[in-house]
Amino acid sequence: MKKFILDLKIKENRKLSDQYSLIILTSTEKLPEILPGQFAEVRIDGSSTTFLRRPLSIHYVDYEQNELWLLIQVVGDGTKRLAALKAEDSLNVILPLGNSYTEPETKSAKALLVGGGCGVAPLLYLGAHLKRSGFEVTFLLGARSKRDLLQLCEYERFGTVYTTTEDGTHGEQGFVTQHSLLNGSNFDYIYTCGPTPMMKAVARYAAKTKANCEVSLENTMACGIGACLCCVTDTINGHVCVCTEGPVFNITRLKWQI
Amino acid sequence: MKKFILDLKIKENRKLSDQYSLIILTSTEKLPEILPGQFAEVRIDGSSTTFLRRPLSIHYVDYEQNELWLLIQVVGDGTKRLAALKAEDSLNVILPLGNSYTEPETKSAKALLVGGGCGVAPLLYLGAHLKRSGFEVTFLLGARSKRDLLQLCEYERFGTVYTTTEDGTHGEQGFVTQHSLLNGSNFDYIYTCGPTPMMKAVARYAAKTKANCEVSLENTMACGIGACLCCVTDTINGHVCVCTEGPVFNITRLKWQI
Amino acid sequence: MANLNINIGRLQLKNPVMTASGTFGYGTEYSDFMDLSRIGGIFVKGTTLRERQGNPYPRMAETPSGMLNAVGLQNKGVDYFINHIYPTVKDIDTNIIVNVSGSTVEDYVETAEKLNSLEKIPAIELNISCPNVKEGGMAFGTSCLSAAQVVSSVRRVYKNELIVKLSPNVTDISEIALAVEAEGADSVSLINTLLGMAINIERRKPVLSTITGGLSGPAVKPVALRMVWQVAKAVKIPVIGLGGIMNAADAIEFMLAGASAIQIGTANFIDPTVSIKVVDGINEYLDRHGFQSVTEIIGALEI
Amino acid sequence: MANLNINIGRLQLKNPVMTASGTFGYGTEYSDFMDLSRIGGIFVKGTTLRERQGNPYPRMAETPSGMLNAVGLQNKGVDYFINHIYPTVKDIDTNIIVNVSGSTVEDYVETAEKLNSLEKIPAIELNISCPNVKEGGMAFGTSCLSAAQVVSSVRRVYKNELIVKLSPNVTDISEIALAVEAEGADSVSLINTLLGMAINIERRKPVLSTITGGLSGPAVKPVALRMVWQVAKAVKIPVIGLGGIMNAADAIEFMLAGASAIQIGTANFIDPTVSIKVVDGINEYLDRHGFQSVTEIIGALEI
Ligand SMILES: Cc1cc2nc3c(=O)[nH]c(=O)nc-3n(C[C@H](O)[C@H](O)[C@H](O)COP(=O)(O)OP(=O)(O)OC[C@H]3O[C@@H](n4cnc5c(N)ncnc54)[C@H](O)[C@@H]3O)c2cc1C
Ligand SMILES: Cc1cc2nc3c(=O)[nH]c(=O)nc-3n(C[C@H](O)[C@H](O)[C@H](O)COP(=O)(O)OP(=O)(O)OC[C@H]3O[C@@H](n4cnc5c(N)ncnc54)[C@H](O)[C@@H]3O)c2cc1C
Ligand SMILES: Cc1cc2nc3c(=O)[nH]c(=O)nc-3n(C[C@H](O)[C@H](O)[C@H](O)COP(=O)(O)O)c2cc1C
Ligand SMILES: Cc1cc2nc3c(=O)[nH]c(=O)nc-3n(C[C@H](O)[C@H](O)[C@H](O)COP(=O)(O)O)c2cc1C
Ligand code: FES
Ligand code: FES
Repeated sequence: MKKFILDLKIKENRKLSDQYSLIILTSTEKLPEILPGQFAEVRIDGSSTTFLRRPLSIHYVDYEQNELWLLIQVVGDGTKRLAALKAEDSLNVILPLGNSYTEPETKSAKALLVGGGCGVAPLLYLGAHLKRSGFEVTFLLGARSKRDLLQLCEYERFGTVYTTTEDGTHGEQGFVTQHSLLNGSNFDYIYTCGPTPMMKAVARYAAKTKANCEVSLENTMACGIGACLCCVTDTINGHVCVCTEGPVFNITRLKWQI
Repeated sequence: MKKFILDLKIKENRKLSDQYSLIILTSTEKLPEILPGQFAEVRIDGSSTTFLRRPLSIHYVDYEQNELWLLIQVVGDGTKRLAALKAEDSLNVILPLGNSYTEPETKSAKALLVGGGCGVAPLLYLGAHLKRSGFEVTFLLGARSKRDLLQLCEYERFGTVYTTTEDGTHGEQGFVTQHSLLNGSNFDYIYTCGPTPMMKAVARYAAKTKANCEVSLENTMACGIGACLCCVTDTINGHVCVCTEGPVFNITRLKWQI
Repeated sequence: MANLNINIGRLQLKNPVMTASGTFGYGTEYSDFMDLSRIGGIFVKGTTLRERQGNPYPRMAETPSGMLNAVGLQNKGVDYFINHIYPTVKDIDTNIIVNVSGSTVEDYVETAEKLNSLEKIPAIELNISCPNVKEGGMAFGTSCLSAAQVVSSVRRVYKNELIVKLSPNVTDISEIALAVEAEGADSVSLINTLLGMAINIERRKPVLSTITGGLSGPAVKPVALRMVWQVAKAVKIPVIGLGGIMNAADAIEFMLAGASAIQIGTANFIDPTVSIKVVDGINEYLDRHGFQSVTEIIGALEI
Repeated sequence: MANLNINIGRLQLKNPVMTASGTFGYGTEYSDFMDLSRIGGIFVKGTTLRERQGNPYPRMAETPSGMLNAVGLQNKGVDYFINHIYPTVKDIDTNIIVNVSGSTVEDYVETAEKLNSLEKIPAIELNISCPNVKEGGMAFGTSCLSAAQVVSSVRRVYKNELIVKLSPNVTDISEIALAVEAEGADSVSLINTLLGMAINIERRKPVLSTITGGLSGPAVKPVALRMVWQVAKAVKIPVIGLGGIMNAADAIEFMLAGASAIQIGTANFIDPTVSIKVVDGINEYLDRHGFQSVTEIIGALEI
């Protein structure tokens, strides 16, 4: 897929909670084709401590509105600057980067999308894609507390939403992998993104239930386009770049101890 | 004089022209005593290429309104950030720094204040001081063009204002030192600030007319408080720091070839 | 429009702007963003005799105005390059230069020998910052003796333009430059990365899997510029300058200090089109100052 | 509130945070902003046997995340220090350490000897990054031989705590550290500035009057940290770490890498109260991680 460097315009920067912001970007030109699971490398301007671009998942693309959504969790100065951007400001992005989640091969497949923390970001766009392709979509979203479960109504547009919170303020109390849903139902495809321990637990569950499982890995990236080889993960084929051969990996390719 | 590190609040940031901005700062507490000719070291936030503070003259202090004025000429990223600050933003400053212009010793002395470009900045506050002390104040302000002659009405509050512009769009055409005023009148004290070639020309005139002459030197500064010894100028007493023994120097102390 | 052509020995460049090894992949990674034929050359990834997996993750740490990397020369080996990559890059209308790395003198020699035969590879760049495994892991480029040894051995087998890339982690870089010049290097490039380190204080562990790594980016520019100036004064062969170049002004600093051409590394990550902007910026500078040719500014620093 | 006390040999510090020579004047420049007695020590300006005018203007250039300086040891000489400055600083309730610089071994020795007698100067820091005028201007600290020579000569006359400040412009800094340890240095501090350069491209001239100058600030931190780690592994005497420390997290990195104490230099210019904030930040870190004493984090890096 052809990659672009674009100066997108901020249409809205919505503070969703203390830590999270939703940036809605638009462009005078039609946004390029982007697949679910892909990401962007965003230039941070005006931060004296941020030197490199920051990788951010494509949260959602609305081609009708010509909108691209990013979900930002503020963890350091770079994401803080992003959360402080105002409508009409511009943001320099390189996209679309990386591979994407793959659709199930059989149309009747049941898909479970498991996200934790900021890892829910790519799942919205993935859910939309899967629903459009006719799959039954179930979301299982986990967070520390109710206020970290963001915009559930958006996910509800594309599937059934189950939640867990660590403090029990929303959905079932505990971690996503402890949700009762996982006892009863059987899913053919499980897609997950979030903290590594969570993804490993999900991978374990998938292995047990013989579901196909794709995870989206994070990594420290310098270029995002396969040029620097800084972002490797160890696979059965040796070191591969997360920014080009990932961020999405089928767990069978990883060397995780699960 | 005791120095302070203060977080001042921007009351107004007025764009005076393409290149110049007037920043009006205020504080919840009473501003400290500041003398004419002194400067501040201003921290620049949110610039990825600016590391050190920037020295800026005190343009004016209005104790009644508890206001401190800075006149900014945008020349690089640091001053660009300053010009982009908005009302309510805060600005971290260290002040008051450096020595100050000295008042004439005889009450009847006639004072000429010669400024060029951004060098007009400290002269406003100096003029106000001199007028309050009962001296007759004349300003001679030079600029490239009319639009670079800023806020003349402010200077008019404290003395007679003459101007030169290089393109003849305001006042006499030419450089300040070519102004006809200098042929007729005789001044006892000449204070000047601006580009070095201009100050040298003013110093020559002062030497010729046997006027007392003080110039305000620029220099590359790292600390602004006499700790780093980066900002020296050569004087008859050897290398001295412009940030503590200056920025104001009597020309008799400098080793200028005039 | 000034004349931007420049020669580095027998290497003819349409302009002095090239991209640095390890930061520009094989060029093709950047072809979506820019016309690769507009730059003077592309230094491709560090290539070794045999495939290397490189170092474990994490390999990167951001630092003030720079980054540390510990990639560790991951590449599929010179044969793979010749058979699979060379065919995809040989028709790019610019100089494709292979950065040759190794762990022993023999490694370098064999790799250089294999590249000798490739028609569209006009030069190699010997990366002598690699640890010499037979000498306790000291980098070849940190002593005159081992630097000279590897260069003279490669020189014997390699017929095209031989660029030797110097390590900045030395007391006196001009001494090393003179040593490799004496052994027949056609030109030198500098600097490679400065050895640095970062610690994650919450985990009390080094950030990089290898503990230390190579520092690059604008943070190192003042050091790189100083070394280019020192080396350009010392040697007679052309000098290629790099280290922290982010824009045309930086590139011009290196040329004034004595570099005949420059490479852009880390800056590509922040702006993949930066090299084109540097070409345009140099041209604008030459025009503004009334220079007819870029050769006029090489070493034109007034002291 | 953890215990922040630390000893560097016989030098007792109330906490490991000190300010670096040349960046904090004589301390008094900062007394309007902070309580000087809250930090562990103050390293005063480079002091030489005789008055020095330093280098001509310009002496400073800003660089990405750092600065170059070419002050050139401007100071009024050791006698002036003893007679006029010492009386004004001796009652500051912290360690006042004099940074001793020179152009010949004899200079260092005489200066150290004079400082020996000052009751309230518990230590000197030998700045061996100065050019050795008798040896063609190579810095003392860039060869084991000349470093050892100056240290052994000073050691013979100086009875209090002798800290030797190492130059980073070397191939192998631990070698130099071992050499000065062998000659009786009580501790080492590192790093001094990296040699760098900047050019004004519009004027085609070096920015600094001396062409090259010393690079400091966060840009050098990764290099400084790496060197502190290497030296701390090599020597048995305490190590004082510095180079680019801007905040408590940076300071903790140096301590985890093996520094028993740290110095803050360039950061003072941006925030004159930074040293106090670093003291508080270290304390907060120790509490958060359940350490009783700051000594527990020295060299506590897990590899
Ligand atoms: C493929 C991918 C998709 C991502 N999607 C999102 C998303 O949709 N929303 C979101 O908020 N975050 C996302 N992240 C994480 C995001 O990139 C980091 O949170 C961000 O880079 C931190 O920048 P900072 O300047 O705010 O924090 P820093 O102050 O730089 O660091 C804070 C923390 O972030 C980590 N970090 C720093 N730089 C990077 C980097 N280049 N890559 C990865 N981690 C880093 C550090 O280790 C540290 O723990 C994604 C990361 C990857 C690799
Ligand atoms: C005592 C004093 C009073 C001053 N008063 C004013 C004033 O009232 N208003 C005003 O607009 N400017 C004033 N200046 C000049 C002002 O400090 C510089 O224009 C400013 O530092 C440039 O910063 P920058 O980041 O915008 O530009 P940069 O991109 O840093 O540089 C642009 C130009 O400014 C010069 N410069 C950079 N840093 C410094 C520094 N630390 N000290 C001096 N020059 C520098 C550079 O040589 C370059 O030519 C004063 C300078 C001094 C020393
Ligand atoms: C991620 C990365 C990988 C690199 N790989 C190599 C390499 O394989 N061979 C080599 O000689 N230099 C390598 N370098 C060094 C660069 O080519 C260059 O010398 C250095 O980064 C300084 O230039 P810069 O500051 O412009 O990046 C690498 C640098 C980076 C950042
Ligand atoms: C303006 C300036 C003057 C300095 N003068 C001296 C000096 O006289 N003696 C010395 O040993 N180091 C001197 N240094 C080096 C510092 O003490 C310190 O080693 C170096 O700046 C690295 O630390 P930093 O990055 O925290 O500044 C000076 C540094 C600066 C910036
Ligand atoms: S981030 Fe550069 S290769 Fe992946
Ligand atoms: S700027 Fe530091 S002494 Fe003047």
